[in-house]
Amino acid sequence: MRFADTTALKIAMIEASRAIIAAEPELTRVDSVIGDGDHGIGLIEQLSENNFSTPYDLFHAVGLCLVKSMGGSSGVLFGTLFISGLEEIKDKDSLNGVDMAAFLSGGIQGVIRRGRANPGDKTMVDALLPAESEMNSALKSTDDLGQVLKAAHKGALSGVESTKNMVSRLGRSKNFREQVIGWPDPGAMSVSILLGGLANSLSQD
Amino acid sequence: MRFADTTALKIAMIEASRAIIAAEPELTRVDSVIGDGDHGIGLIEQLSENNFSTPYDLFHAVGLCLVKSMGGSSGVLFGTLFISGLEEIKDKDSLNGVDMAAFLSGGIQGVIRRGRANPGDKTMVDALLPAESEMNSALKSTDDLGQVLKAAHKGALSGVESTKNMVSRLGRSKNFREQVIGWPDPGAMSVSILLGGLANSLSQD
Amino acid sequence: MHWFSEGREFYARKWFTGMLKAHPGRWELFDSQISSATLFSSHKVTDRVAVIISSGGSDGPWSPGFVGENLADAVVVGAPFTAPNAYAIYEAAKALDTGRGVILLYNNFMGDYLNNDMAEELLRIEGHRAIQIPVHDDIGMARGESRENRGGRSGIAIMTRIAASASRAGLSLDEIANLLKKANSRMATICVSIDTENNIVTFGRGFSDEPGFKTGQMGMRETAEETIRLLTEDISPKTDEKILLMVNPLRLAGYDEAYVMGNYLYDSLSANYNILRMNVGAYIHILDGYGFTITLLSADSELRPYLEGVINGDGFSI
Amino acid sequence: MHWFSEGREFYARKWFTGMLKAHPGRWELFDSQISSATLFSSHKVTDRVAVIISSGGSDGPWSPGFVGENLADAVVVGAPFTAPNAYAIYEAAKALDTGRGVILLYNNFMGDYLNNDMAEELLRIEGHRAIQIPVHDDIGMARGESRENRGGRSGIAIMTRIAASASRAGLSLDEIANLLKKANSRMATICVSIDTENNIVTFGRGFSDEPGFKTGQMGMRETAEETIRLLTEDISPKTDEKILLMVNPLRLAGYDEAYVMGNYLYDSLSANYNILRMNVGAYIHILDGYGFTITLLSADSELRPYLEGVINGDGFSI
Ligand SMILES: Nc1ncnc2c1ncn2[C@@H]1O[C@H](COP(=O)(O)OP(=O)(O)O)[C@@H](O)[C@H]1O
Ligand SMILES: Nc1ncnc2c1ncn2[C@@H]1O[C@H](COP(=O)(O)OP(=O)(O)O)[C@@H](O)[C@H]1O
Ligand SMILES: [Mg+2]
Ligand SMILES: [Mg+2]
Ligand SMILES: [Mg+2]
Ligand SMILES: [Mg+2]
Repeated sequence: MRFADTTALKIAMIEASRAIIAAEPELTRVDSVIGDGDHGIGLIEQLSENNFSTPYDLFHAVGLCLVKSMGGSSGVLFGTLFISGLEEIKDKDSLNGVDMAAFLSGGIQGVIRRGRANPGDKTMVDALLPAESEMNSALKSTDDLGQVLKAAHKGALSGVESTKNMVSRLGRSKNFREQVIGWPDPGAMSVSILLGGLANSLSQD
Repeated sequence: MRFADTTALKIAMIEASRAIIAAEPELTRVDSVIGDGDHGIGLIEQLSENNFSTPYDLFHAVGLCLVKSMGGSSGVLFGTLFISGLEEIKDKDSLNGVDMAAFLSGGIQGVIRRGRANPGDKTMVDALLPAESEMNSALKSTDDLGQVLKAAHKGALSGVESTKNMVSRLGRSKNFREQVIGWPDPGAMSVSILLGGLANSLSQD
Repeated sequence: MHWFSEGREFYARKWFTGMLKAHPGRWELFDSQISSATLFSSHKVTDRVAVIISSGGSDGPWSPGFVGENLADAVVVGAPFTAPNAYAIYEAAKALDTGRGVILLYNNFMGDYLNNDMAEELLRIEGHRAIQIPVHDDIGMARGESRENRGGRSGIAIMTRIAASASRAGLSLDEIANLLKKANSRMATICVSIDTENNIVTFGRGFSDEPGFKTGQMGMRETAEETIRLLTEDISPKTDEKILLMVNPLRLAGYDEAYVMGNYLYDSLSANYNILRMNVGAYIHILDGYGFTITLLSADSELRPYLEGVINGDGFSI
Repeated sequence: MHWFSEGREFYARKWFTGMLKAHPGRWELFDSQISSATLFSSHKVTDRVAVIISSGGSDGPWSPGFVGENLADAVVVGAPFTAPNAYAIYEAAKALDTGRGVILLYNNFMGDYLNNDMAEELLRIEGHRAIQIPVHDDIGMARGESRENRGGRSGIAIMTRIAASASRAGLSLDEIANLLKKANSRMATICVSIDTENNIVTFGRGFSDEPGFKTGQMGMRETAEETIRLLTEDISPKTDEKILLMVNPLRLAGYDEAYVMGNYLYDSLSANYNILRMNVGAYIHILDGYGFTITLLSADSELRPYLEGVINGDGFSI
């Protein structure tokens, strides 16, 4: 798909949500070891019950819904991811790869601003930054939405892999430094599942 | 000894106290199993620091000292044992076997009145009543203080033995009915040690 | 469990000395001996009945936290898990009696009974009027025997409140004693302990860890219903009575969990009875695993005036 | 640990509903969602700064017991051990702001910071002034890093009291924030956990059971001395300051033991410093074995007016 309208994006969001819900046992297992086991609960089932007129409205609703329903660290950070880049897609009826990259980059900067995490701190930032740079590389040769999201997903996956050897320096899990080595960061995993779900849905024709 | 003056009685009380203190580890062990492990602590060391003019004064002081210093059940019951029979020895300068028996019987009735224990309830009463009856039997043939106390001690010992097969029906240990079978009652043991100490000291010539 | 590097004998004295440092002017250390210590309220008893509570150490705010303004006038505490001695109770009562008499309130355990009984006798000999009230609310103990044989549990927190309010209302010693006897006969407590791994609930565990009389696998709602059933069966509330419900967490249960449980209990009780109030708090806080002790007092119009309003003590309100 | 047969999601709502039944008229349930619930004081905020506290569930009287007369104006609580969500905090603040602004007070954990930070942003967008104060008193955490990186512990009970008193004294939002920042910089807490079998004492155990930084076999007096040494080393009290000492038992330690320990701590502290007051109580009551969390706040003449007198909350006085 070169670009997607609000309906296609909503379908993609639902698919991504389902992927996260399906991964919940795995996420919970990872989070139980290094955190508190509440990651990934009750994400965005409400989406399907509403209609949205623009991508802006859709993602604004997704962001607020995450902030409203989750608690803990990841709800507010995922909310930030969807809300901080909204300015980039104002007034658009559909998004192509360039728009999506701008939207996600804005969100990633928002997460970093709020969370003050550095690369290597073993957080979702370690999936978000490689996703952003793969996305930017892809943009040099294409503006296809599906291609750009696939690149982002690829970057996120390698980021998740890299978190396995990291030592936590932020949040609750930093207090269990030794114990987290070998495990990926659950927030980074959620990012890769989210981007994978979007890429999957939006690269079909 | 046919009879004893205040000084001899005081020496006997101190000897009996020492016997109880020496038995403390054993008493504590028994009480820990079926009670709370605080039986026999800090009994009557203060005795040696005071002078008494009559047996009445001596035993009155012993009784109050027990009530004042011990807490729990045994302090007040031993106090009662020494206080309730005091009327019987008022105005006496020395005690023979008859006097001692009257004094102890008064005390035993006091313990039963306050504690409302029945024979067979696995309490000190099960040592006190056989002590009283052996004492009364002995009085038929002698008024020797030492002989009477030896009889009381003998009765108490058989009473202690009988408590081993009893089930507690009073106090904390009644709530551990099964667990107390096979163990003697610590209060009964204290009675027998006390009487043994007195008999020992007061049967020398 | 007790970490007393310097021995248990002076435990109550150290405890009370700490209390005085935390709340200067609130209490006075009246006396302390090897095996017990006595704390007075700094609010003096003037022309009313004095209320003295006593217990073995280590119970939670009850007992010494229940001494003070609008609460008891003195407490006598023994060494850990040991009744305080009769002489200390006697001396406290002698010092506080204004001529209107003294209530001796305690949980019905053998050592506490024996010592309060002797204190009452020593006082009588010297012309003081004292009436002892042994509280026997624990329906887990002495099952099948008469009510008077049961042990006391957390209901004594409510009894203390009633005694203190009645004394301040100017009631005579006999009137207060009758009021307390009535409350005693209309009150029941049960310990509900919970194995949270397996949702196994045990009803009736004793104060000294005696086994309960009923066990089952159940959730909170069912547990609440069974608790209310057992307690109301014991006191058979009359239609003109209103029930005070008290929820007291055991040490491993928290403030939050006590209220969550309280919520279920309240609903279950209000389905069939009139509720006067629900008190939730760690009033008696014996080390006792995970669970709650739950008390009902069925209060008629005579008792209710002495249960009005909230009294703040040290670490609780009741 | 938690015995919630009906799920953790609605936990805070059930908890608060129980609280409302126990104390009718004292609080109002403002809002409750899947992952959090909000309780308001029924004492309305009138022309003064509003104080909102927030936390993951299951802390003890702090947090919701600290809402009420002369205490915080609202609390937002998340699911057990999970920070409440930003939106709930934002909504509570919006409802309570009288135009004088809002203090958002919380213990410095990542989830609590992130959510309060976003709430502050959402409020700013709509023209409400809010200042967040993350409390970071736990000297056991983030050792060697800057003070601001540490977690919060029981000191937040004192901070809540200061904020509430300062608001009622009419101070502006900025004045209160500055006061709280000063208190934050003059406060230190340590967890002292004790293996009572072997008298082994561990200093600095974390809120989520992170290992301590120092261990040794010692008795109460020595433990008290070491505790005071570690805490005063952190805050270096100045000669014109007076120290508030707070002793908070962990769940397996009792009322009595907290005062016995308090007695030793008081003596050890008063040997070299001026003591303002000692508070002993189960303010924050996380399930945490046997031991205490002990807090010192070195208060200068600017802070002291907001620490005067005793405030009664639900299950504590401070
Ligand atoms: N400051 C931060 N910046 C970026 N990501 C963070 C930060 N703190 C936590 N995270 C992410 O949040 C995830 C934990 O989410 P969650 O389980 O909801 O939090 P909590 O530990 O508060 O319960 C971590 O795996 C990490 O990826
Ligand atoms: N009602 C009673 N009548 C007679 N003796 C009793 C009674 N209750 C307890 N005792 C005696 O007291 C002893 C326990 O004493 P102690 O350990 O001081 O009491 P407690 O169990 O209160 O700590 C028992 O072994 C028993 O002999
Ligand atoms: Mg987590
Ligand atoms: Mg979380
Ligand atoms: Mg005993
Ligand atoms: Mg005892």
